[in-house]
Amino acid sequence: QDDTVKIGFAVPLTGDFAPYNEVDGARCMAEMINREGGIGGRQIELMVQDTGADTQAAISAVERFLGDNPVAIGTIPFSDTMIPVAQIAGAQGVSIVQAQSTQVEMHTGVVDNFLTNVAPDPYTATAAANYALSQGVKNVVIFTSDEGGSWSARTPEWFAEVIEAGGGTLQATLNYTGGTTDWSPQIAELRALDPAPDAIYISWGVPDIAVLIRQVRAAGLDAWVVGSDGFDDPSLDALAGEDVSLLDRVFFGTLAPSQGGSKIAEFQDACAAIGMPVNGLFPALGADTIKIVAYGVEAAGSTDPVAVRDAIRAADAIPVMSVESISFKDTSSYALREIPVIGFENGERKLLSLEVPGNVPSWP
Amino acid sequence: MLEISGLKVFHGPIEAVHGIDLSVPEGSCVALLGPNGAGKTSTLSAITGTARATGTIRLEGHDLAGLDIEDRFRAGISIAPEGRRIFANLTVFENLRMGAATRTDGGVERDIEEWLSRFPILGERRSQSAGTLSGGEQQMLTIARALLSKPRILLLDEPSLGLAPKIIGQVFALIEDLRHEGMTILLVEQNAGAAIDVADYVYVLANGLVTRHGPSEEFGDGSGLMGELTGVHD
Amino acid sequence: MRGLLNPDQKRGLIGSAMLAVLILVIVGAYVLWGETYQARILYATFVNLIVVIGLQVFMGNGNYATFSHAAFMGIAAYAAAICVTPATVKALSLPDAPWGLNAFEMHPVSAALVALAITGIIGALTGLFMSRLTNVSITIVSIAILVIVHSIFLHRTDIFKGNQALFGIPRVFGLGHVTALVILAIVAARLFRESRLGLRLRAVADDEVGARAMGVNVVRARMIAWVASTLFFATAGIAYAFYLGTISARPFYFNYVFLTVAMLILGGLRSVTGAVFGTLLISLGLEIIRWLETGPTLGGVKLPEMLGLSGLLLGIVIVGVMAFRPHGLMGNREIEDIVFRPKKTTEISK
Amino acid sequence: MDYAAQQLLNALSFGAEYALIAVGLAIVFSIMGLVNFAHGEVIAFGGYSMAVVGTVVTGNPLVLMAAVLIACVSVSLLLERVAFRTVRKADITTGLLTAFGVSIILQNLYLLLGSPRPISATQFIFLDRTLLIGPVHVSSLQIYETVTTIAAILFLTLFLKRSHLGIAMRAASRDFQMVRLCGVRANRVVATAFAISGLLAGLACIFIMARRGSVTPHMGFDPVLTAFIACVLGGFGSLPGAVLGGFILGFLEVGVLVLLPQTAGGLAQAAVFLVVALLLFWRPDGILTSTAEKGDKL
Amino acid sequence: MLRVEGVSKSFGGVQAVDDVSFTVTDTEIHGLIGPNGAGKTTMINLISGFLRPTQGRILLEDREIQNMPPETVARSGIARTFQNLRLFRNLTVRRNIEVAESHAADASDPTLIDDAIDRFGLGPVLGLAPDALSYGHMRRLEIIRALALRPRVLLLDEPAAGMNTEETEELFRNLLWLRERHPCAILLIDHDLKFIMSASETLTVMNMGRLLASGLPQDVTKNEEVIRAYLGHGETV
Ligand SMILES: Nc1ncnc2c1ncn2[C@@H]1O[C@H](COP(=O)(O)OP(=O)(O)OP(=O)(O)O)[C@@H](O)[C@H]1O
Ligand SMILES: Nc1ncnc2c1ncn2[C@@H]1O[C@H](COP(=O)(O)OP(=O)(O)OP(=O)(O)O)[C@@H](O)[C@H]1O
Ligand SMILES: [Mg+2]
Ligand SMILES: [Mg+2]
Repeated sequence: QDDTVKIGFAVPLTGDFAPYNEVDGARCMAEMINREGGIGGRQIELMVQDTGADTQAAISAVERFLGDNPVAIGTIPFSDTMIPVAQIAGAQGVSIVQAQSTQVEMHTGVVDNFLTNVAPDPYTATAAANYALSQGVKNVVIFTSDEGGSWSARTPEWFAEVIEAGGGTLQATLNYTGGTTDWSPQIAELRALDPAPDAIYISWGVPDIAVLIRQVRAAGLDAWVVGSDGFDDPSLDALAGEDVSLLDRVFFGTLAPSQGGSKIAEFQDACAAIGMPVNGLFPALGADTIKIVAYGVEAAGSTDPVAVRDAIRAADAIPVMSVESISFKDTSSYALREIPVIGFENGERKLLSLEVPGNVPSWP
Repeated sequence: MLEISGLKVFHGPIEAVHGIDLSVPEGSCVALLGPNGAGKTSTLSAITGTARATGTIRLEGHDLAGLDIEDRFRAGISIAPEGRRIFANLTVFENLRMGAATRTDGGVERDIEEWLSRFPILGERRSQSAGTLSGGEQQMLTIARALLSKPRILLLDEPSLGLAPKIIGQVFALIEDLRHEGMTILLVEQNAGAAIDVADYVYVLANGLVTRHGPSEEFGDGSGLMGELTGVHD
Repeated sequence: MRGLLNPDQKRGLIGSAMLAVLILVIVGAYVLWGETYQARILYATFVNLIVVIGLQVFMGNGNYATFSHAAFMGIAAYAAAICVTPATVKALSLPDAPWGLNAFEMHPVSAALVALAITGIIGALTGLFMSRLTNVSITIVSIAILVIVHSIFLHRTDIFKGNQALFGIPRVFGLGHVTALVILAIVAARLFRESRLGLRLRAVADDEVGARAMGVNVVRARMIAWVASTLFFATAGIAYAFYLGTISARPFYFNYVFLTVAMLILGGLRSVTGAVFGTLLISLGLEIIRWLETGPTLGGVKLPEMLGLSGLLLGIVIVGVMAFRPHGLMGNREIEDIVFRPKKTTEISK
Repeated sequence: MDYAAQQLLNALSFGAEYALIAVGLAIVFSIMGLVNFAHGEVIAFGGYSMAVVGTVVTGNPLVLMAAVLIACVSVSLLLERVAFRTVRKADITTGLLTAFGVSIILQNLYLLLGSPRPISATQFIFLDRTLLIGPVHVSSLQIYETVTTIAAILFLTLFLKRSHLGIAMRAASRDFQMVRLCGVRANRVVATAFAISGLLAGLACIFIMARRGSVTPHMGFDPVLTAFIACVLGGFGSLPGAVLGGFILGFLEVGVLVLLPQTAGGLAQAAVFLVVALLLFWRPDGILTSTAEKGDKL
Repeated sequence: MLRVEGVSKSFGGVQAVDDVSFTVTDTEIHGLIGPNGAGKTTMINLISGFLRPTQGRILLEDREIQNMPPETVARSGIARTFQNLRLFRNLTVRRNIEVAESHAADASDPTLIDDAIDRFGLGPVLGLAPDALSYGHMRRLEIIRALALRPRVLLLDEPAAGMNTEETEELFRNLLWLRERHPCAILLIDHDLKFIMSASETLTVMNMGRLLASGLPQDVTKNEEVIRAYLGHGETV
């Protein structure tokens, strides 16, 4: 009976998590599909509401969306929001589809109606560690912080676990808080290590990361600086503008290939061409959300949210924007994808490895 | 020198002075007497520009309406206000420098020294912070600060407040001296006798209106005045 | 000489009754005409209202700027959540919890009482500090409390899960419960404000030296008000956890602090009525802005989408109120002062 | 040994940055009793101006530095005019809350007009060179910052003690109207204070940008919070107090990082705040505030 | 009632009070005069607990009070006013009084304050804020507020300041009424000689922190030293 496919986004357009919202990419992809005639004639309609970082605001926005019978909903990518939102949406059978939610706790079976386009953090950590090992890394130092939940606290530990399993050593664990602009105390600790570390690992984002890289190099340390999806932001590439060599020994595991010439880069160009610019990895991944939902609606032949979810989970391969295809068949809540490890050459991104790691440490 | 006519003064919605005329001729000392709440301070506030007022106030023929507080001061109106508004966090010396803040001539330091020797107790406390001075010391500081700008007209709001008799004597002697030097003074006082003594002309204010005015001789030693003021209050 | 309540407190009860009627009218309107999602907004508003009223008790009467309320709310929310969540769920959500925290469960009422007690005790301990400090130091130490508590929430992930969700809390509260609590809070805050202690604290706020000369034990007055206000925050925290079913450390930090402080300021810190009006107005205002942001069609005109306005507006409200009504909408007045316009006006002109 | 020397130096440089920001807060506080939480947003404004001028006009670092300083001074003056003038007579709490409001407005403006993500502006990075003094690494930035802070505090102390304007500034903090009654254009006095504070924010901005190389809407919040705490710790309104407080916090932060076992690393900030709370319990009015008894006097 | 024994107080270099002793007996009005800066206000600050003496003892009915905090002193029966007013600006006049009344040492005379309000003419302004009062009214409010503590000793720091002769006389009558109604000792500082001479039963004179003379008013004012230091030769009593 519905001639539109409604998708709600109760997301942070402002506040601390604003850089991680997926709305721009979702909008652009919806626009592209709609221009091509929609999903089997059905137009996609996005409902967007800014929630800042506030769970309550997200929940009430979602409740309002639910009145309009959406197929799926995206929200603040933190479990304290996603769980209650999923519970409320679940009463109506609606799924939460997150473009970027890598944290592990959503996959422990707390809620059933949860899907995310990407693979959990242990996978990115493992892929990065595997590449590090292949480069002969032995001694590593990890930087942890409780501020980013398990992403910033546990991901480094998984990285270290894989390194140790591969014959390396965890030399030290250092702590930091967000907003650090002077890493000299930590760097002094690094310099006091003997032997000097081969790599340091940190799951965090710019601008702090850029500062860290700069200061590590200025202190004469040439250890690899390794990270995760938080590194995947255009402002990291800007470091090359100062000195290309700054990025020489930097790499990170991320959610989808984002180097020049990748599908994401193409998508961003295409969006810019139709006047809907999409900056950064997270916003771009919103396009995958739209593609997944579109596939589900098409396959189920209806906009009934439960039918759509079942169709999505049953599929062997769902075509998405960022890679050829993904599947939820074995995992039910996350897309097990090939994890790209990206580094730099002369300041340009370069895909270093792409694998579905088989040696992921056990995670809850 | 100072001509006031039809002056009404307001504190928010309250009208404290209900239309008074008053004049302070050049070189004279005019006393403004009256019970608590009569509107004396309010009148002075209207002159300095710190209270909202209607009516005209002229200084040497120039209407003060529209002039800022600072400009009125620069036009030559200086006040030693009620309640000793010394700058508590500044030293005695710095307070005096504030009094001379608008002066550009070189004699400021010398004048400050002169005042400090006129009130020796202040001289002893020149680098004490003014907030910890005794009440009377603060009062002296207020007067000295007001005079350091070499004003054309000096407004004194109860200068004898809180001063010991001996110092009161000195203050009134000082007022007398100033008058002889040609300073124009508008004096608000509770100490009617002493005020009438130094003043040339007296206004009596009650409930926001001038109830009586005339040359000071008409008021004798002020004792006649007392009866008039009794019961006016409230 | 005196009955149970002094005359001002009796007036306060009348005022509270009026505010209670206002609250009930709002709830009634929702029941009659509201949509489901509005229940949640109303609930959140009422939780905020309890917090803001609690702020009025210490911050308003004492005229201190404090920022630790979110911490106390968090403490109570976690305490209640950990006590009330069934052990089977906690085995999943808190597998590594120490001290057998994941091996017991309590009735919601006992859980709430435990949470109140724990918050009260922590309130009393911090109160030992707070009551002995002076103005700006109180602000700093309140920030310190907020940061310390938040760090502990983040760091002890085995107990609090940090920025991850602590889920599975039975959702035992509904709109009815929180409405009752709000009314209770209003009455309690009014009685406190008009009590001797409240009066003393307000005197201290005006002139500490003067107040001490009149026999006011400043430390004691601050201490009692501080602990009392933490109990309001605790109540709000419990209500938050019991309704949402999922909590994390995230909401109990600066953003929430600013929001609630803005609510108190808009209404006017000095009066309980102000706290109520400020909260209701900002909550309503934010809802309207959220709706306007999305670019709705208004009278046939499609408005542009302006996402992200709400934060801006919040700031403008604070600055505007401070500039034009430094004492907030209500100043020193309570609702009955406006409704009755009494002869002995208690309005203070400044 | 080298390690200890290195960390000591780090603590000094942390302290210098906090002190520089703290002095900017203290000067406004000592003049008008305003706890200017929006100082951080003034710093961020400098950063955004730099980003804009840097892309649109020129990348010349000297021009950019001038642009940052001018931008910070102007916005500081503007804030005084539109937001803080109206609360001049109000008590500390009112002023503090107004400043919070201003800070929220500016952050959201940056967010709406700029972007929630970092915008890079790296022209000042060259200031940050690593020098080797014996075995110890010193950042040239640390040296510039320490020198600037010391120069600023010396200049300001002299200015406030000796100059007419400086004395009038201090007077205005107690009785604004009385300052006007002394013929001093008090609005200008206050504006000067804000201009100085803006200038200090501009200097801090240059150093921060030299480190971060990018600007974000919330970049001012953390350092200003720390600086605010430094001010109170040292004795609010006292310039030397602000500097002392800044250095204490620098040492505390590095000390905690070094001494706290890494397993408790998440509690570093908590530990710093705990020490601050204890220090304040010991000296509620700050360390450098005189303990002279006042009785009932002011 | 109140005994000051060898009390000294110095602030840095300034010796504000220097070895002063005197006694205020049960219901007397005890005048305390002296030149500006003599240490009178400091004396009141010492007695009321706002300052700690560097030396000496202060006893209220044989109980040492010099180390008590101000609020304890106030509750044990010593109330004061301030030379520079310290009213609660955001409380109405009535509530200003209630703050003190809630610490009243004894409540045996419930109508005392109402009567005092009538007597001092504050009835019509009870609902106003102190800021809206004239200076004279504020001073009266300070006295009633102190009285509301039902003190055994009332310390008045220049209560007549800012009042004219008539008003001062009225204040004088009011003080006598007050003591009649609520018997207590009153330590009275003022510079209005006529007022202080007619009000005090005992007069103590301080100068430069030291006790200059103490005794019956008429004797004290004949003292050459007192005349030189305080009165000046031009003034007559
Ligand atoms: N800020 C104010 N707000 C409201 N009313 C005020 C204010 N200042 C003065 N008033 C009122 O205005 C009237 C005149 O007060 P004013 O201070 O001018 O009297 P005064 O003659 O100087 O008295 P005093 O001898 O007590 O100083 C009084 O009734 C007073 O209550
Ligand atoms: N807190 C303080 N710090 C430093 N000096 C002080 C302090 N309090 C008082 N003094 C000094 O002690 C001396 C005595 O002051 P006090 O206020 O007791 O005088 P007083 O007798 O009350 O004089 P007045 O009649 O003028 O009010 C004064 O010289 C004053 O400057
Ligand atoms: Mg007056
Ligand atoms: Mg005195």
